[in-house]
Amino acid sequence: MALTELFLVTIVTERILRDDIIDLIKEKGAKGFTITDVEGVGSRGTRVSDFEGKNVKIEAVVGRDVGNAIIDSVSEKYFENYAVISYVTPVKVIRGDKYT
Amino acid sequence: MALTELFLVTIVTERILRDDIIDLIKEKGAKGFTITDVEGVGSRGTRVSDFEGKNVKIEAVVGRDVGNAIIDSVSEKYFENYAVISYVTPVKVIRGDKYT
Amino acid sequence: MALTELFLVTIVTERILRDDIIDLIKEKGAKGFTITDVEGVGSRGTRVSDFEGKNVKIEAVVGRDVGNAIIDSVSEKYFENYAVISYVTPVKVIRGDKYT
Amino acid sequence: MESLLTNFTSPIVLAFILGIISKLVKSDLEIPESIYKAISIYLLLAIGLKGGVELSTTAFADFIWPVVATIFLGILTPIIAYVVLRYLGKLDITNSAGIAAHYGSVSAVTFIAAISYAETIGDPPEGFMPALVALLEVPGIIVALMIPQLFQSSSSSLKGALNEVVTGSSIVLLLGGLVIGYLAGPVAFEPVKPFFVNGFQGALVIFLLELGMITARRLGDLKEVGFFLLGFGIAIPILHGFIAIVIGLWAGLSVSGASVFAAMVSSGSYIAAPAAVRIALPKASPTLYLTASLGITFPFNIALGIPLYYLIATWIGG
Amino acid sequence: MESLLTNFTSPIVLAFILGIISKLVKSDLEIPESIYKAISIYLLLAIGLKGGVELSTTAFADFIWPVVATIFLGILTPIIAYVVLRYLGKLDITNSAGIAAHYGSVSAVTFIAAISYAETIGDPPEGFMPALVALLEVPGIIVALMIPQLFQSSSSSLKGALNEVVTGSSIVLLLGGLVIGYLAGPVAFEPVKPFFVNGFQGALVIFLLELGMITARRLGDLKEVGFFLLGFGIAIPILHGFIAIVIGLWAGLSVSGASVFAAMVSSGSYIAAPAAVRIALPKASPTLYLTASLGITFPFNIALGIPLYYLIATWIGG
Amino acid sequence: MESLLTNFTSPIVLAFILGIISKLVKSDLEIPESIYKAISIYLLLAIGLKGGVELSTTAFADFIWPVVATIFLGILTPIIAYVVLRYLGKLDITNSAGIAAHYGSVSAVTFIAAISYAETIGDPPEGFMPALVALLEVPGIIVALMIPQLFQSSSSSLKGALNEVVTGSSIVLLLGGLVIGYLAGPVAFEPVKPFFVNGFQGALVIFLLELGMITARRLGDLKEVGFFLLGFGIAIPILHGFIAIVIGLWAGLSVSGASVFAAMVSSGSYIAAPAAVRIALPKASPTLYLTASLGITFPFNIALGIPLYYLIATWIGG
Ligand SMILES: Nc1ncnc2c1ncn2[C@@H]1O[C@H](COP(=O)(O)O)[C@@H](O)[C@H]1O
Ligand SMILES: Nc1ncnc2c1ncn2[C@@H]1O[C@H](COP(=O)(O)O)[C@@H](O)[C@H]1O
Ligand SMILES: Nc1ncnc2c1ncn2[C@@H]1O[C@H](COP(=O)(O)O)[C@@H](O)[C@H]1O
Ligand code: NA
Ligand code: NA
Ligand code: NA
Repeated sequence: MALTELFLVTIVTERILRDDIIDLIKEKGAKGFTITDVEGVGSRGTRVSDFEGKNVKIEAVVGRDVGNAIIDSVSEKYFENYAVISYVTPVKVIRGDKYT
Repeated sequence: MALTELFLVTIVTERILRDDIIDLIKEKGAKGFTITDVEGVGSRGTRVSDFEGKNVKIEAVVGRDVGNAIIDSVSEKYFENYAVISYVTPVKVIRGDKYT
Repeated sequence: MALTELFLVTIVTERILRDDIIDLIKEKGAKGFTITDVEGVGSRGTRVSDFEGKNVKIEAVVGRDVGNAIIDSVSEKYFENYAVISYVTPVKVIRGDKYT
Repeated sequence: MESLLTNFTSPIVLAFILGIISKLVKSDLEIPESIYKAISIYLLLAIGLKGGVELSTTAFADFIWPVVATIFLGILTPIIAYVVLRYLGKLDITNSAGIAAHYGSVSAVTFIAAISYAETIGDPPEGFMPALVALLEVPGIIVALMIPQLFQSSSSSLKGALNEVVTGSSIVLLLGGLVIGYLAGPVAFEPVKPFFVNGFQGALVIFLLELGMITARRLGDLKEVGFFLLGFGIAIPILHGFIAIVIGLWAGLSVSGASVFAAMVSSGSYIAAPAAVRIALPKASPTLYLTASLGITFPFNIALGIPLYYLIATWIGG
Repeated sequence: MESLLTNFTSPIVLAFILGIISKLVKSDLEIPESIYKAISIYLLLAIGLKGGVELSTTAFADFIWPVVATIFLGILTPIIAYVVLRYLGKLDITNSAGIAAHYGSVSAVTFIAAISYAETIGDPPEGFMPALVALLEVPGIIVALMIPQLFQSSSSSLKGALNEVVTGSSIVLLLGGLVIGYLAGPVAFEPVKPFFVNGFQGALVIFLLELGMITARRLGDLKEVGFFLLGFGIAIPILHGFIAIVIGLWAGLSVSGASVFAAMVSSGSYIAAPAAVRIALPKASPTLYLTASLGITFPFNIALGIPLYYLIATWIGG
Repeated sequence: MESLLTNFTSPIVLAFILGIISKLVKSDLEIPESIYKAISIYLLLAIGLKGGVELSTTAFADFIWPVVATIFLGILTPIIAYVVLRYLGKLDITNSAGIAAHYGSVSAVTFIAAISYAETIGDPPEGFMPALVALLEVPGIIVALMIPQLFQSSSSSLKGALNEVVTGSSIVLLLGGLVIGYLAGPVAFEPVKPFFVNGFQGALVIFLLELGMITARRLGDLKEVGFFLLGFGIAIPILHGFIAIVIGLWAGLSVSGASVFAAMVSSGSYIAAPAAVRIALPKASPTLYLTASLGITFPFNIALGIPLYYLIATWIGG
């Protein structure tokens, strides 16, 4: 089965940013994404969600350029004022062409 | 602590396939797996779960051959008719021998 | 946007160890972590959580040394008697300096 | 007519509408999934229990004919639906069968809403109706899923699908509740009554609020499915409902019983059937069958169908 | 004085204290998030419904002035809060506005606690009070968020934030409940009454248990925020409460109504406002505004404020 | 005998059986975890509150001896269990102590089921029983966990484990409820009564449905654990129950009180103890202690033990 080299962009951030981030990654060209409810601790303590420390993890399998576009605008838009971490992993995807 | 080079196979798909996929990866030789309830958006909109877009993420740390066997049969069995994405990442595992 | 090469340490274990593992990775120098409620199957069946197979996944983006320290003490402390898997993936992180 | 209005001042119907509106205005309101599941467990178990307690004081003879009628309609309705879809709607075999399976089965909530409508207007139906719901859920799905097999030796995993349905939570809760209620009887049921009876109508309000939101998501697909399915989703329940009333009255049901019977027979399943069809007929489009049963027929029955069936039943049988 | 004690033997207040204690002793007790959300949906819908049923039997003239008073205070209180924070507290514009938005809006739970206090001491307020809560939630937030715009052409996404508030679940549930209750009226409300009325006080106990735990987490931040904010969190509700009583009585509210009115006006929002402020004023510190409204003012109102406002109202208006 | 049948027509017992069956037929029925947690919070808080309200009207002298009896049995029962396991069962020290800890503590649900059994047959026990449950939960665990320390200087993290137990949610809810109920008293309890009293039995039905499913998973392990443990899981509760009845009656409990007392003393903890043992004795096999307490003793007590203890108590004390 042919595997394509792509990138898994992971963003963990406050729940309140959930929809904004989704719009952002769609706009940058992600064909899809997976969202997980998570909890977390980092440099910023307080959350405004009813429950502190509640975050969302947003994962998107994308091509190199889309990936760079996403992390650039995420860091530019949200790093200063919001709780967010973002990292990239290379992945081998089945039918990868579907996601680029 | 000795680390073994193995592969993390990740499958995100509709909840209704949860048990079938579990049986499949066991049968292909995975020694264990971890399941997470997630939501997602991709090329296929509608789900039959009471709530749309509800998916499961199934992760299994496996050896190369088992990994290939899993993704081959997943893509062969489910890609055509179901919402599913599958990708592989190399991981370094403690006591990796346990999982092959 | 500058990306730093770091490591994503993932630990999946019984819920009852949740707080102990958190203390452990903090003590070893992790600046933050993300926790996900998961289910899983592996070599050990029974759990003492009201619900069997309920686990937590703890992920921490860390530098090489911290990562090694974590997996060493996790395997040393918990592998013998508890249900736990732990693996490491290299990741590229935005503003990575923040996490080391 | 007046009874139609009664239905529109019912908190249950109004909550359903509120749910639709809240999605249309993109409110962040959402009922947690676990709560939605819990309420449906509660509702199914409650009607099971109440039905069982009633059964424990009912003569077998009283409901043997309704049982026969139920099984008969469980076989007839999916065939009607299939024929209409395939030959009037020109849908392919798979999609016709997939949709037919939904209309052969039953929507428990539609049934519950019909019961509480009947009770609100002060004319409660026979106590054994829940037993009929449990009975109606499965056969229609089996019949519909077997149709494609006649035409093509499809490798559809029919067994897996049925298995899914027969051990499905709604069957377990309904039948389980019926048996528990039957064995417990009125006396032993007394202490749990406040929980399962008094809270029932209110829990239904929350449940329909959620169903309104789910339905709203389906409405977006309405344009995709085209006019035929829209008409189908309204005409078929009326047709099935009418047949159910005639047969139900003939089987000895009261006017109220016949109208509740019509509501359940006319309804389209949106839990058991979708799961079974997704497995047995993976090529059938969920957008089609879910939009029909959940996006069209369900709201139609809740808002108009239920009082309509009552009017017809009174008119024929009253 | 005696009424103060009444409040301290109230299971609601005691449950709140239990919640705080359970966190202090690091108990693993936790209310699942979905349950917490479900209860708040239940509570908001319930007071909405009850309010709506009442409205359906109330003359317009009776609550036109209370409505005016509510809007007026929705505009006045955030300005008072802002001025105090900015010029007495020397906080920067952003943080002053961020905190002010919370005190301009309303805490639904404080309102609910005030209602049930009034009912417990056998002096229930006017039935239309819930309508006023829905009315009070939004304006204060808008006013406060607009203040920074006067001073700096901030690129704050005000629209997004408002949108967030207006379609927020609390508004949808309160208004939705009001409309449903109004349309249903006393008769159609009867069947759902046991669920929404009998269970209410008990559900509130569980809810305050959870709020106690949430508050306990905030207490840790108390030392960070300093004495000024501590004083502010107690003085402002008393001031706003006093103004609300005077204006409320003038607007024709009963003593009980005026004291409940005071509780809501004096309360600080901890759901709608935080979400809006986080979006519109990202630079404002959540630690400051959440600690003030949730860590100081909320417990103050629950434990002391509510009976206090009732005393003052009786003293002025009785 | 007749009372045994009563128990088998109880919806609570029947729901437990339904839960087991639904797992055996591999139904997809499942109670969401958050709901399961919420119900156990509700049940514990409810019995705490009711117990507290009762205490507020009970003379200290009436329950001082029952308290003494409880502590005494909390120390005695784990030692009995340990000796039997170690010397009859030839289990190693760690597993013997691990299992003993479970039988030294108490299963709140068994207690609740016993209470509702007594109430159903119209002979409610003393109101202060819940206080005894809170008292019984901890000592047995401490005693059992200390045993291995006598034999081996094990590096078991005893402190961490105890901490876990003492601040465990069941203790916090039971004690918290008791204190709240005590401070509130009958009058202030009135408004929350419908929620905590009327809904109680019904919520218990759902809870036991879930416990049936959990138990069913344990049944698979039965063959693994062997006949000794099977016998142990039935004989020990009977023995402990008998002792509890004798001592309970001697301590001045009514027949009904003594039988409920027996149910709690004989029961095996399946929440507090497992957590503590997992931490303090990681080498002890969860399969052994969970199968014994949850897979054998719990169903035995629910189905047979509770009515049996009542029979014995009537026979000795009646
Ligand atoms: N080193 C880390 N490893 C894993 N997740 C992290 C790490 N640091 C932060 N996070 C996640 O990112 C969220 C925001 O981080 P921060 O912006 O540092 O508060 C935290 O709540 C965690 O969920
Ligand atoms: N590019 C992507 N990145 C991450 N997850 C994806 C992506 N595409 C699809 N998914 C996940 O896979 C599921 C099925 O995808 P699809 O088959 O394209 O509908 C979606 O619901 C998502 O949860
Ligand atoms: N091969 C595997 N792949 C992914 N997750 C695993 C694997 N093996 C074990 N796990 C996870 O780690 C937990 C403990 O594993 P074990 O210690 O083998 O019982 C399991 O419950 C799973 O959640
Ligand atoms: Na039907
Ligand atoms: Na306010
Ligand atoms: Na015991």
